[in-house]
Amino acid sequence: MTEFVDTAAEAVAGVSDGATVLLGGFGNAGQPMELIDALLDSGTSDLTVVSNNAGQGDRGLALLIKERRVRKVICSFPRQSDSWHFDAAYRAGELELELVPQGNLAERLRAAGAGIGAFFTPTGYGTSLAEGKETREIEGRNYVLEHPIRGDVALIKALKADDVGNLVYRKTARNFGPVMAAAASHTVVQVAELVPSGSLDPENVITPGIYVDTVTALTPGTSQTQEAKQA
Amino acid sequence: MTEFVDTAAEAVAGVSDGATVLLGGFGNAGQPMELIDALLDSGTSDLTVVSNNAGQGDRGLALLIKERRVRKVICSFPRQSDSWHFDAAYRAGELELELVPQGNLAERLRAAGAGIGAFFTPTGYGTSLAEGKETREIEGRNYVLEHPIRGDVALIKALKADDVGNLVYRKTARNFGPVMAAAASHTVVQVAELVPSGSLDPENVITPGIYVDTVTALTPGTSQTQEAKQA
Amino acid sequence: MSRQNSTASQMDHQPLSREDLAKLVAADIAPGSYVNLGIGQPTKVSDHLTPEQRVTLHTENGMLGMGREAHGEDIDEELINAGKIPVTELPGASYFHHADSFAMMRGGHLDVCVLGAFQVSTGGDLANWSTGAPDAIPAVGGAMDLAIGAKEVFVMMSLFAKDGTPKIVADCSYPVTGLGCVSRVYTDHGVFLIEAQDGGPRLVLREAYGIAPEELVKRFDFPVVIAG
Amino acid sequence: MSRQNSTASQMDHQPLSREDLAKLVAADIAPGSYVNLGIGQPTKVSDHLTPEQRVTLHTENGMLGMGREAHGEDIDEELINAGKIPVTELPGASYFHHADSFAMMRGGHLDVCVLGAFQVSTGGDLANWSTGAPDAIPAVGGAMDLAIGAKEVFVMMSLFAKDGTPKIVADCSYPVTGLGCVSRVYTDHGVFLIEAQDGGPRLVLREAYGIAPEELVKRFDFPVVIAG
Repeated sequence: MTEFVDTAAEAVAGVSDGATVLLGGFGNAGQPMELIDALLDSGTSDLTVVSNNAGQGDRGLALLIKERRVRKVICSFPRQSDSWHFDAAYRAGELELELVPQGNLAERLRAAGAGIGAFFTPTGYGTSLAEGKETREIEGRNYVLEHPIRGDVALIKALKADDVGNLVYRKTARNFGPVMAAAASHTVVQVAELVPSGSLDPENVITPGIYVDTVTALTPGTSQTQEAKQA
Repeated sequence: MTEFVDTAAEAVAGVSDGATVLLGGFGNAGQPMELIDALLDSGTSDLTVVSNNAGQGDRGLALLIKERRVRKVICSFPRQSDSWHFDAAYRAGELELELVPQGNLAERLRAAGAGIGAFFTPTGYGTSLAEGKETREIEGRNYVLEHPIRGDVALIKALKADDVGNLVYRKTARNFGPVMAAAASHTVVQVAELVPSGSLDPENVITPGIYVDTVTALTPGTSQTQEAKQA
Repeated sequence: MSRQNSTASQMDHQPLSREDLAKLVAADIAPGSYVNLGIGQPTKVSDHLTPEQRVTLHTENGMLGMGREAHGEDIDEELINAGKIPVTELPGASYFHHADSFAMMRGGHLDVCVLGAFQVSTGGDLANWSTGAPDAIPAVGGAMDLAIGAKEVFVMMSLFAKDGTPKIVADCSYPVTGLGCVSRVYTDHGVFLIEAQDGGPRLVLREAYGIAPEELVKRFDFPVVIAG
Repeated sequence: MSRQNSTASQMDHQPLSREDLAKLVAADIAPGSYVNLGIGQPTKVSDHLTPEQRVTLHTENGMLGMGREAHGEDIDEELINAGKIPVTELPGASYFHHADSFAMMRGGHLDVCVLGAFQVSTGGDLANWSTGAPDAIPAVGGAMDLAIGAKEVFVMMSLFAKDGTPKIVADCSYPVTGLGCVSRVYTDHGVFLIEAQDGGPRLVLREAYGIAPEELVKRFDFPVVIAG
């Protein structure tokens, strides 16, 4: 059952040292910035972070890395013009990197949520990123065996949640949210708005509430928020 | 690019003898009955049919089987109270059956659409339906290796299509439609209504038009249909 | 048969009726759970779930938030459950396609799945999809997915077969649906827990109905622990 | 360099500018195609697609029906392309999550993917994700998925490296992104087709720009067939 909390700090309170944390977002779109900031404030350390990028500028994941709270990053694209904190930690040998092609990252997360033990993907075959991995030719095409990436916690961002935790997203901010929600033992979502049950069309729910454990609405104290929480 | 045709007969005209045909539906919900009837009328034979069930009563797939136009059925649940045509053909040894657990059927179709070469699933491990299949223990759990099911053609039913072929479904009639649309080389859809491009919210499209090759609207000649076709 | 085995102290207790069994299972489902109820007897559990439990029902043909069976004007042939019976939709429901629905099951997101069975082994193996009769038309549906697709799998069945032998067995003689997947067995004569422990699972009788626990465990040719 | 190699008969022809190259690729995309344009030079192809072509653009961060780059008030930070540049939405667009988006690519549903490259081998191997420099921060993004994720992969690049050697090579010296995946190479000096045939693929020069075809093929130390 989905719980609703008032602050980002409460929402991330359950993240332990050493946890594997799935962070939603592609660039800034869909990045749960307030939850990441709360994670930074919480002092949690020794994290493995799974995210498409590895932080930008002096915000969010970049700060977690700067503060050496991240032991390992699993991502597809850590190198950006302003990823200096990642660069520094990585070059100093203080941050482990597992580089994963973006589609394999998405599919490995999907496999974790879907109970698939492993899968053969054509992506990366014959490249250095598949070195040491099992390969197989199937019907004339070559594949690499890839395994699920499970999270202890997922921190994601959505547009709205209803009071059973169903989520809808907005435009390309959807990106990794739905697969990460299903891939983690505990999924925390920041939303712009809470709405009463029945106000999201069941045909249009993107992430059903079964995947959502904790929700916090970050729009300062709307009455809707309170109503939904009491519904 | 999606083509729009006026009749079910035109929509299934491209199905060849010997084709593997994916038929949407779970029971009657989502079953593309008019397309199946047209397939029956077309005289196509030697088909491999992939569908959750194997026909009921004296309609649709049951008639295709009765007329011995189906060589093989890949399904999860052929035995129903009124599946007498399947029963007769199967007992006569005139119909091959590949019985697949329902979730493996869905996932094998999904794998075909998603370019996955094979996957390890826990479903069926240790049962007679996994006999002869490769197995593997991964992190203490046992899995069976399953391969994609690709279709030459998919025949499915949706609620609405816009004029680039985007689809929305209705309630539990959605079932196998989206995975079959992606798993077939050519996807044919019967819809209740055609709507102009831009009238489906991009957030709520379930099957993007890229997966849809041929659409026919079965509601007799609405002006909306004509407008959409000319748009 | 059970009456004959009842001890004097159990005379006022009857074996559980199907209705009572459904009530018992319903009461054992934790508040807020996501639950899939199999076709047949398990479906009756929904009649006894209370609104306060806030249990969300899943149907594997693509829906969470399934309501009661639909009647009369509520019948919509595009809104059915896995048994192809028309049902209703509750506020907070959601629809999804078959691959997403079975991903939800296979991924272990459902809290409880309640299933009927022909046999359950002491190790939690389930046999409920085929009698193994050579001339039967085989059909599996979602049975194997349901067997492995929940954090806990509860079985509901009568404890004894028509020939009087228990349907909880050392090894299933019927074709299995899944291995080591059942955690509880609810029967007319008793509720059994299959508990994981070092050296393999053990079978525990939580409570007996219409028969003394000590008498009931004698009906098995393997050890059954009486919960104490 | 290309000028020096031009023969007299080609004097009125120049090597293609980046703009002309983008125009050429755009014109070669079949009407009704679903297309993914990689970051950088390939993005410019969209400027030359005509409405009559009804080409639908895919961006791997979860959208079909992507429109032009957004400016001013149209900028929405939740509507970006794979290069993280704000874009617009066209009628008929749809959004989907990352696993669905890459399933669309991996499943071979896109007609064309246009990518930049460091090198392409005569067998269609692509190198475009890493220079292999030992001190570089590695980053791959969707490059390997794009390489294998379309019915046809077109590469756009300058034909010659700064040192004058061709970037179409017998074997890639840069780390590869995918094997045997490129079908056409669009360059400033010529368009090359990599055609499958028995005994392995062959490299065909479809047309040369700013240089005679016979001169151009001499620049390679492997056979290049001139289309005739």
